[in-house]
Amino acid sequence: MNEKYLPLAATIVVFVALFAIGGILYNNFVSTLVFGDLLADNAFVIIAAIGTTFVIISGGIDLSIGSMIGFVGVVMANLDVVGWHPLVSGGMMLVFGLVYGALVGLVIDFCDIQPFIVTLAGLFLLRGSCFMINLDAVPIRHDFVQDFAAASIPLPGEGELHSSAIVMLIALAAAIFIGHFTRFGANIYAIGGDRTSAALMGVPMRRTMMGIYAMGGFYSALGGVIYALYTSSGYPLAGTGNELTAIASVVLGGTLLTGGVGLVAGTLFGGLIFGLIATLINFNGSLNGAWIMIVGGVLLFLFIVLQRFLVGSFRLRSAA
Amino acid sequence: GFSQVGDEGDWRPAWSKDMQEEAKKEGIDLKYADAQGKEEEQIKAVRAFIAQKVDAIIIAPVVVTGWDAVLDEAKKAGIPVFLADRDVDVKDKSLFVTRISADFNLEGRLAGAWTAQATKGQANVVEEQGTVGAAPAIERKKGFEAVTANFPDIKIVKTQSGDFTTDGGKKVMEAFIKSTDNLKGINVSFAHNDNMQLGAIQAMKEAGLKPGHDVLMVSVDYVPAMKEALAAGDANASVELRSAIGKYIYPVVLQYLKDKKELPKWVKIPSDLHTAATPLD
Amino acid sequence: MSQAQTTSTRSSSLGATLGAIGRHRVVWPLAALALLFIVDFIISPSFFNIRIVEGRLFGSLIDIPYRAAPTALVALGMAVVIGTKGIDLSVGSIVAIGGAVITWRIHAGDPHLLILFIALAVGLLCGLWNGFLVAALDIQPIIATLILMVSGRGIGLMINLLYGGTDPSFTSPLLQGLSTGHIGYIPTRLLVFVFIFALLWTLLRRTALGLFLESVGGNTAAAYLTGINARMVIFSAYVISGLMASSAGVILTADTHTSDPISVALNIELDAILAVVIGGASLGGGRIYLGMTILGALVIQSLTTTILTSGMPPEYNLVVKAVVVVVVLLLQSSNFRSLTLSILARRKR
Amino acid sequence: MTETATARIEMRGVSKIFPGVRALDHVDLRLEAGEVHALMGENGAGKSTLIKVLTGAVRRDEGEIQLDGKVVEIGTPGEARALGIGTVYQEVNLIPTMSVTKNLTLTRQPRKFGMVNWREAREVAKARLKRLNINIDVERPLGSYSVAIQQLVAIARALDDDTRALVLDEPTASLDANETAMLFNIIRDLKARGLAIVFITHFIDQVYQISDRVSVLRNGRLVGTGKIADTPPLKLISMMIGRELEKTALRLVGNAKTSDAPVVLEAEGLGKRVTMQPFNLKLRAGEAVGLSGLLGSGRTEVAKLIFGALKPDTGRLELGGAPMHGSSPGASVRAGIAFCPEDRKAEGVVGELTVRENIVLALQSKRGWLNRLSRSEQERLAAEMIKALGIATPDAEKPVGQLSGGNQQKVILARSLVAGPRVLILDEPTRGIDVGAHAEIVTLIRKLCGQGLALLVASSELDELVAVSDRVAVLRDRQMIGEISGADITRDNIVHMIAGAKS
Ligand SMILES: Nc1ncnc2c1ncn2[C@@H]1O[C@H](COP(=O)(O)OP(=O)(O)OP(=O)(O)O)[C@@H](O)[C@H]1O
Ligand SMILES: Nc1ncnc2c1ncn2[C@@H]1O[C@H](COP(=O)(O)OP(=O)(O)OP(=O)(O)O)[C@@H](O)[C@H]1O
Ligand SMILES: [Mg+2]
Ligand SMILES: [Mg+2]
Repeated sequence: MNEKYLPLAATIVVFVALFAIGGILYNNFVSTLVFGDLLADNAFVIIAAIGTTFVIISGGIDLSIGSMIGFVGVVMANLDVVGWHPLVSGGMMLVFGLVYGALVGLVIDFCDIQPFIVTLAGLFLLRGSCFMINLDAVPIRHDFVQDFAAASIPLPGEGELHSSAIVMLIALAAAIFIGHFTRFGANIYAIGGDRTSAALMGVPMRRTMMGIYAMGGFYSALGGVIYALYTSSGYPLAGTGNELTAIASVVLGGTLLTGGVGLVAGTLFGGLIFGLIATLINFNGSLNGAWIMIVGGVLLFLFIVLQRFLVGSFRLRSAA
Repeated sequence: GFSQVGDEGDWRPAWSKDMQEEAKKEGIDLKYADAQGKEEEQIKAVRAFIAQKVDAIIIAPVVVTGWDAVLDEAKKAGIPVFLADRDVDVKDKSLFVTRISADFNLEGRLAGAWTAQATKGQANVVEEQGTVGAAPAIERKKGFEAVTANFPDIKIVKTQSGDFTTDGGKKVMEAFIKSTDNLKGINVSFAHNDNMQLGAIQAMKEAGLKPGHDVLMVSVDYVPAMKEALAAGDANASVELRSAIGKYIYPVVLQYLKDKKELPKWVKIPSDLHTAATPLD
Repeated sequence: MSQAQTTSTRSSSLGATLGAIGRHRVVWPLAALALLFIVDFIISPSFFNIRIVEGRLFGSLIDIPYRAAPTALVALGMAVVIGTKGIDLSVGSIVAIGGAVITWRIHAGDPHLLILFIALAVGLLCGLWNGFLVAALDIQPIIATLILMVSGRGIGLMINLLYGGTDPSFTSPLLQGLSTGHIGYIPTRLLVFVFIFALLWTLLRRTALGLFLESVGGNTAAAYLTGINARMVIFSAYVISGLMASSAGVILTADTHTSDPISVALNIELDAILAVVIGGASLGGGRIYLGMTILGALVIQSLTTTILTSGMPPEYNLVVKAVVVVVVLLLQSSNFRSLTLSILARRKR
Repeated sequence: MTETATARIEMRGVSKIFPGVRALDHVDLRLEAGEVHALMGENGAGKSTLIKVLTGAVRRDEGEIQLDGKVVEIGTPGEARALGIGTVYQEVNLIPTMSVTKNLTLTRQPRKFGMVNWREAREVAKARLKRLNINIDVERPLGSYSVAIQQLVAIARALDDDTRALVLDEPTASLDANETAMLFNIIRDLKARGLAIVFITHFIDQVYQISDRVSVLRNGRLVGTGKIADTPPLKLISMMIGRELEKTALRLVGNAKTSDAPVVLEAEGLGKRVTMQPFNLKLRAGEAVGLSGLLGSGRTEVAKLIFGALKPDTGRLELGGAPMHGSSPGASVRAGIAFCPEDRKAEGVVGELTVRENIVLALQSKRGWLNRLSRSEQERLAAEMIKALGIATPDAEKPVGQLSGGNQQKVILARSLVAGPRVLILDEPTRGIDVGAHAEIVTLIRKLCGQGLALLVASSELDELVAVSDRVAVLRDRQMIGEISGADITRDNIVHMIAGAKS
């Protein structure tokens, strides 16, 4: 097996093992219902995380994901009040995400400021803008929201593939295409592998950096749209802390934070593992807040160690 | 299944604990899920309850909006839903059975009424808000303002967010002290929860002011530390938000599961105002 | 890293002189600080007054370092970790655990001096754990420290339960003295800070540890080949960060004399990282600027103080913070400066 | 070669100032189509900067560039590439984490329906490498190959079909004689096809082998341009260094007989599965042992196994008669072994640290973290080394990453010397070092040997090995196949031994 697929394989193994453990511990766990819910419930974070995967592969980071999710929802809800169709306002927010991201990329490249800080400022700015728009949670009442929630493809068993999961899978496919079958995608990996060299090899830095963050912005805005439809509301505190979940999903999916190495597909499973941890804790149903945090940390630790161990042993096997 | 908001402050953990203990007493098998203050976690939890086919679901919603879809799923699965604490904003009120809770708005109003009464309608108030955008912060502020609006001489001169924390309350009060030249002309400090008020008390003491004396201190929650502060005269009033409300909630749920009788959409749990004169009950 | 300065621009002669001044690291954070002070002065003309209240100095100029001290401590530890190309997200959790342990031991009746050391030992232990994950298991720092970040506050809550947890407040003349007391006219906390800073500075700059940390952060493979035990060096960085976080924890916990694991030191890791970056260090590692980090922490605290005293509605806090951060960063960027200069020059013509 | 009215490339009055350094001072350079133009100069003379200006990697302060008579604005390397200027930069500037295919085709991948056609890209990559006689798995990450292979890949990358001018910055520094010969054949071929070729090197004889004209830079200024046929080597060298080269220290013969000196280091059956077959090696005090072999024969591995940077799984190592316990660079450094790695960018310099800090690093690591060298001591050592090795830097506080390539190499050497080792292991020690410095370093090495230092030198430069070694150990296919000592050490003998069993 090609070296670069090892972390992905390890992540998938960990995910399957975790699912199996859930099945052993709890009734009704291994079912398409749980699986369908898992995909749908985590769709918005995973979508945002997919965009972040590119940012991280390029050696950067995006901390404004959570705020973007909140901001998109708040704007959509307020536009709903004045009668906009969610698809229109959602589409507008996607464009906003794209433009906003491009601007962030421009600042990072032109002013040579570290992505961590620029996007941290973005986090404050977008969240602060939510508060300035309004403080209350605003419902989105348009019928489309219900139609969207109802749309689904039935899975064998009781489960169904919800619309948000479908959007996520399409977004993933698009990302895989961009990452692996375009010149732009290859340029992203090059910048992450060695920025100076990439510039010397003729990678158009400004354009590519803007493209990378524009994608990041687009995907987190899409995550925000899905979240808004999913909760049929805009809430200024929505998405708080999601940036860490998204980044952790990316890393758990085998992408290196130092850049240059990683696969978008890994992010899907990284995100699902996080979702699965939450589901397991919910199924257990006797943990209070303190235990949830502790168990969450312990599980995270176990998966990382297991994943490392698997990658190591795969590597040995392929070397032998 | 019981889906709690999170563990912030002193009040919620106490409530969660009470819910779990009361459930044991009543012989209920309670699945407890803590959403850590996040709506999406809560929706996940409710979905997990549905997948596990529980008999009833109690939700203390993080946010009022966004419940239509998931409550619809619960309804389809034939699981009745009860709300505790906050309300939800759904089109179809039949999606949940009833709401059993206190009223944030009322708490704010009680605090406002107390302020009006204690100051005879003349006060300059500094306000320590809760987390920006959080429902209790919004509602308590609205409630307080709804009452004080009737008194033209009650003015909120400074307001800042202390994030519902002691530390935040202390920092905000320090800033107030500085920007108002040692709280000159300030009569009342209204905090959206006790933790912030306790922080504010510390800040005032450190600046050489006498809380409860120079400035009247009113807040919400009535946690144990506040009882002491009231007893010591450092604070003047706190609106109780009962945490031992399992005994109010479970009977309603069990009754409904038995006879499926329609209930009014809001079963209120009373809030009490405790003042320095009546600190220990 | 910057072998080729791909983006350097031709500078005008004015730009060149300004650039020469601007190149000095310390200038732009100082400019930002000065700017904030000017704004403060406009908002409240009494900003610079220092009075003596109840036998100690009182006023914004004292209050800013006073409030910045805990963040600055955490940021110093963070600077060390960032110097090794790492990051420590768990500092807030370490503060929370430390606070819970202090309260627990006080309720258990331990001597308070002992508790001080126990609290530091807790930080040490947390640092050891993070260091173990990063250095021994080779887990990426952001994920390794995320583990403690996620679970630490839960651990704090569990410790609170050890003594019932209903009343997590305490009184301790020793600890509170360290935090909110004053010696002579000067707040004790500032003296404590200076003491710890001196210790850290000595540890880094009077031994070769600082050089080792920076070389490992700059090029791990090269450092390893000169015989430096890269693992141990990385390990030590997390231990230092843990200790710094727990000493900040002592100050923060004693400040409110309660244990509030959920919300104490919330987002302190972000402020600490911000301080390090405003101080001119790169998250790519390789350099540790201790003094500059303190300056960064002061900038952030002045900003917070300005916002709190300004009387602005709290809804605007974050946006203002964002704008100020962006302005500070743009000032530090030479490209941006020359762009604005050239635009200004064109206007004039 | 014919001088036409319009040159392929003409650079006029190019200047560049870095903080504290005038790297280029009104330099003119004229490149004709179909010529190989050598660019010579001491370390730090400004050669790399000049070509970086040409390719848009460094923004110039003054001057203009013409391509085929038209003034062009080249703002980025991408634009230079699009204009048909192919470049191999001095440090192997490719992406180690990406596969060889991706490196070779980056920004110019073949596409089908807007989609990158990886299958075709693979074929293109293979074909390009084949022209250079390399046959490797193009799907593996580039970083898993040796520096030499990476260098060849970089050259292959610069040779696109539409290339009009080719810039090679020290392409032969890490190539052995065979690859160099092969590269020269390709260059001649390209020249015949009318390309203008800039060739930077520190190997004087290579200049005479391949180039038509030569330009010499000194301290950022153009000293002169001329036909190579009219420029004898001694004149060239004195142009470069601005004075006569006092002693032609290049060929140091008369190797000292030291076979009765005590054995300082002894490896017995040291080896590592897959990487290197077990070998025996003895180093005596005052002796210099060379390691020779083709690229990939395992020279670097031998050096790293002895130093402990690679963990051996068989055999043992004795230092001064006492067995070494455990193998790690740390233990080796403390025991008195120092190592200069071949890949200066990845394993050598710490770019952010200053020259001073880089120089004292190994000594400091030997003394341990508690026993810090005082600042004045550090400054003294740095100043001493800057002087001894002629490191061109405005001062000791400049970040090493901003020095020219050759000067970085000297800093690494200085670092090992300062540590005062008993055994010094040098892997490609003179890669990219100019003639003057080269001679000085060789003299220095001999002097150190005279003081009882045992030296192990891995090098692809046979002349260098012949010049410095008392013995040469020859490697082939990760196996030590024999030793040559004393007067038998000649180019021919080594080449024969390497080739010997092969035929
Ligand atoms: N990015 C940079 N920042 C500051 N100074 C630089 C930078 N790049 C090069 N220099 C300086 O410019 C001068 C010329 O360097 P250059 O790399 O062109 O030398 P060179 O002739 O290629 O030397 P070598 O033979 O060692 O490769 C040196 O003094 C170097 O220190
Ligand atoms: N001609 C070749 N074809 C394929 N792979 C090669 C070739 N030459 C070298 N390699 C690969 O290059 C890698 C590095 O080899 P090694 O480090 O042993 O080289 P070396 O003997 O030290 O030579 P040098 O240091 O001069 O490059 C090995 O992984 C080897 O497989
Ligand atoms: Mg050069
Ligand atoms: Mg080698």
